[in-house]
Amino acid sequence: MNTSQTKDICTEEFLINMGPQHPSTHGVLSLELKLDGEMIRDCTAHIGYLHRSMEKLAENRTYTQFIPYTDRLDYVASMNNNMGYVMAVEKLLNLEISDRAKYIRVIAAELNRIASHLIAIGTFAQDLGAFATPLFYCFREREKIIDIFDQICGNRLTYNYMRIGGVQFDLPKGIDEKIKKFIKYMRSKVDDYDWLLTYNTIFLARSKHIGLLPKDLAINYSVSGPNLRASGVKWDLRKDEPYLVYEKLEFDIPVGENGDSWDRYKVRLEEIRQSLKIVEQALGALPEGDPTVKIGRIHKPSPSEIYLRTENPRGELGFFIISDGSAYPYRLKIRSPSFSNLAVLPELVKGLKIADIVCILGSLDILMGETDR
Amino acid sequence: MVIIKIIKLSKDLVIGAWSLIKGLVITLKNCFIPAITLQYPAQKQPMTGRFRGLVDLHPEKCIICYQCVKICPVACLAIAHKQENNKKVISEFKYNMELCCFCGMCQQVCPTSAIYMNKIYEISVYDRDKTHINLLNPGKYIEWLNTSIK
Amino acid sequence: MLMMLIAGIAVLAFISASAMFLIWWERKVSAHIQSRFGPMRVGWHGVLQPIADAVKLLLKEDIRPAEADKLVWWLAPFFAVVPPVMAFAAIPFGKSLIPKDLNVGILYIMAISSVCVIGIFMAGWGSNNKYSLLGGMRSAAQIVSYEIPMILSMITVVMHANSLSMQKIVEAQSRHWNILHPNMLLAALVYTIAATAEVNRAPFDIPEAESELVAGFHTEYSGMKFAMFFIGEYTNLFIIAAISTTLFFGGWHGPFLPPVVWFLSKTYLCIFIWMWVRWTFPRARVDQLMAFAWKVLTPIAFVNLAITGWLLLK
Amino acid sequence: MRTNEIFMAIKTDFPEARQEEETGAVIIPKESLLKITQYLKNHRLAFDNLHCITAIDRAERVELAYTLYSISEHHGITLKIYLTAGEENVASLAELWKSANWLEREVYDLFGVIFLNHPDLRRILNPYDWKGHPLRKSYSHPEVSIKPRL
Repeated sequence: MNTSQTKDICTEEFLINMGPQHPSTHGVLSLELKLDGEMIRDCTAHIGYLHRSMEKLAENRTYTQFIPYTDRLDYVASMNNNMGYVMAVEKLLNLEISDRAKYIRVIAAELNRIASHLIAIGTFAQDLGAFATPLFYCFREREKIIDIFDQICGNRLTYNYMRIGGVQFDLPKGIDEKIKKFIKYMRSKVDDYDWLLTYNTIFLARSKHIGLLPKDLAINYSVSGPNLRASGVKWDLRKDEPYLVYEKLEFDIPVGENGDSWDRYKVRLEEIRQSLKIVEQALGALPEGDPTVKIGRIHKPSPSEIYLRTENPRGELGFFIISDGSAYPYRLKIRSPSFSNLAVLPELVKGLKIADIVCILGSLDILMGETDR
Repeated sequence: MVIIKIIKLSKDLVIGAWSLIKGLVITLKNCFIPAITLQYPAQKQPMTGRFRGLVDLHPEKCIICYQCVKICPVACLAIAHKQENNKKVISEFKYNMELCCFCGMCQQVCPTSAIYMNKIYEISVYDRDKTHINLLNPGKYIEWLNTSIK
Repeated sequence: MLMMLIAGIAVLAFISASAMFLIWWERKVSAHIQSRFGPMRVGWHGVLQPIADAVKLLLKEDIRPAEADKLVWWLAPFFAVVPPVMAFAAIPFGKSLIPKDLNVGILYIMAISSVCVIGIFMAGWGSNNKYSLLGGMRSAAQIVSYEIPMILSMITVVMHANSLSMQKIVEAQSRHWNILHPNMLLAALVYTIAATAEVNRAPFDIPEAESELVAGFHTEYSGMKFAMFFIGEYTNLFIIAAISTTLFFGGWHGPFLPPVVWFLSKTYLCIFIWMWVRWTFPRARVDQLMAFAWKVLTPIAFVNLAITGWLLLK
Repeated sequence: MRTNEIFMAIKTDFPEARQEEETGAVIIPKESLLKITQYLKNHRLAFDNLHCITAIDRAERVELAYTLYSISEHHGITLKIYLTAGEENVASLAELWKSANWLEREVYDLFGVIFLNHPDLRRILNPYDWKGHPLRKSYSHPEVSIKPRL
């Protein structure tokens, strides 16, 4: 609409405040939208509502005492956070852990990845308007994983299961039958989602070619995880910088074509299938041994610095730990994937409609606990 | 040229309609699968063996080694002891339920497993000083019903 | 005169009863689709839940936004409830069970039910809230542009029964229902899609899109005014289901059950299909919705109209 | 390519780069940051991903650690800059890597390091009118939290 025609029409952009209390901002995120009718002209994000300054807390906690805090970072995938932090501290202490502990950690992390992706898919469908039905299906499946974790470590959301050098408990007796039953159940359910959502025309119309994230822009914004793979970059830490026992397990990395919201959803759906495969193999190859470890001893690492990143369901979670020989870390920097994934949002949204910003936000799968730390 | 557009449009319409019907089939299928939600106050799920509820204590087992107080990340445990004819006796064991993050570190670090986490999860209070609990008195958790599976 | 009074009271009683039943039924259908139980506590299987809701909404405080446009905001719920209730006057429940057999029955119903878009737009404008303004404008655009395919698909039926009166349309289907003709089937499809948009039900519920506009046009309403929008929506749903049964599924015709039972069962079957659709599909975006109405539905409706005309004149 | 091979490649073009002993990070003076990062990004080393910026508040200086990764070449490096206590300002890398925009705002917010010609250097995690920089060792948190003026 070039300006010559609109001389007489006095259109005025109005500012709308989407958040921090809004049904589809996935937590406490405030987006300031400058709207021209339905078209978004400009969007600025205000974060920090959930800032608990974890890094300052870490400087007054010993290495073992900080483990429950990592649950509260990405509270939907707290097993992966525990694993990321605990592996960083083990690298600092260059501590070797038993094989069985490695396999248990892989099983727990992959199951938690499935639970986290289920929430991402359920809330994405809810944001697109499929009110509550896909969300309840995803929560019904996630409930089965939560029961398994409840038996393994005693808590349903903030597990605090991993320790420096191993895990808290060994797997209970009948748990592998339960996991096998869950894997068979979950495979049929994921095919249901394909029928219900993936190729549904309204769903396609709403999410195809919306929020196109080109490959170089994604890398430039250091977006990571399923959002990066959906843009066509084949980069997954479990394959490219293998840790724990991932190089022994055989699985492939789903990659999207043109990085739109539908591709991000599809990559997450495929990753659930891959994680099921990983859990199955890891369960089969579970060695004997004692993965548990005592926590009475206070670890005092020699003064040094390490940076370690692991593949979180939302992206690459990095821990930069600087120790000065005392029992407390001198500085602990948490590199959170949602922080960089959210930075892309204002760029993707220019010129789209309100319904699209909700769709892109849902597909980026942001989690404010992790963004604000 | 227009005919190709019409054919393409009608093909899209048919594929679209077919995908919508597939979605409907799923919801209808789920309509006949029995519901799995619990009617909460009437039906309660028993907590598993390792569930971490409120912190509880066997006073006789405690050897006053202060391990649990040292390990607690939020410092919600506090012990005071006195020397009585060459034996240490606990005079006070305070537990601040409000700060507790139910991480289970105290339960794991205790050498004689004197301190453990019971199965109470329905915890609500009307005033804050109800959350400061003295672990020594046996009747501390009467008002919250115990849902342990044993 | 007395007869008219009794008929009026009977219709009003039926409307409130059916609205209550529909609210309860929608919650049970959506619950079982999502593998949960739905209301179970108030009465057997939550049967008294709608009454509990009504009492709750009655007792709720009726908050009016400070800078609201007082009169417009106050009037909006009436415009949302009164048209569907008035449209009941021409619905044929049975052979002689029709409040007033107008000879312009279908035209009257369509004219009345297009008034409620003004109510929604007034609600959107009156609440002085950006979200509801957006919701109001969206609903105005949507309902107006979906009326055209809806009316065109109705005209095909009226051409068959060559009368606007609802009773005559039903009598024209005495031998076999309208849906059996191929062109009528296409008209029925176009009608169902357009009717869902007319009543703002998913996948076209963009005026009160929960995930984008918080609650769309009825964001600023609480208490009894919100209940009026709620009842208006369900009565409107009953109206479009009743029209679809009279036009396409042979009204109260049926082998041996009394006509009223046939009419109500067919209507409630149509309502089940709308509920089933609501809880399955995501929401269409505003511009896709408009494009679909103008570029797909209306041409199909016109082509169908031409075919029907050619068939009749052959 | 291990870190010392990368360091050798940098050393040849920029003699002033030094290597820290145990961590293998490349220490560069503040002035040549823009030149080196330009070189790292466009050279065959292809560092296209500024992963994270960590600020460390040592007693006598503030260290900035830029963790850079290259997705195509599968290698990474940590660039370090020592900012003496007085003037903590350094050139902003927002033009080279867009991820630097928010990362630098966070370092400014928590440490007070000023990034020259940064697109919009505001606080990101704390309220915009917060006094002081919380992660500094010398930071004492305010006794009374400031009520937002409505």
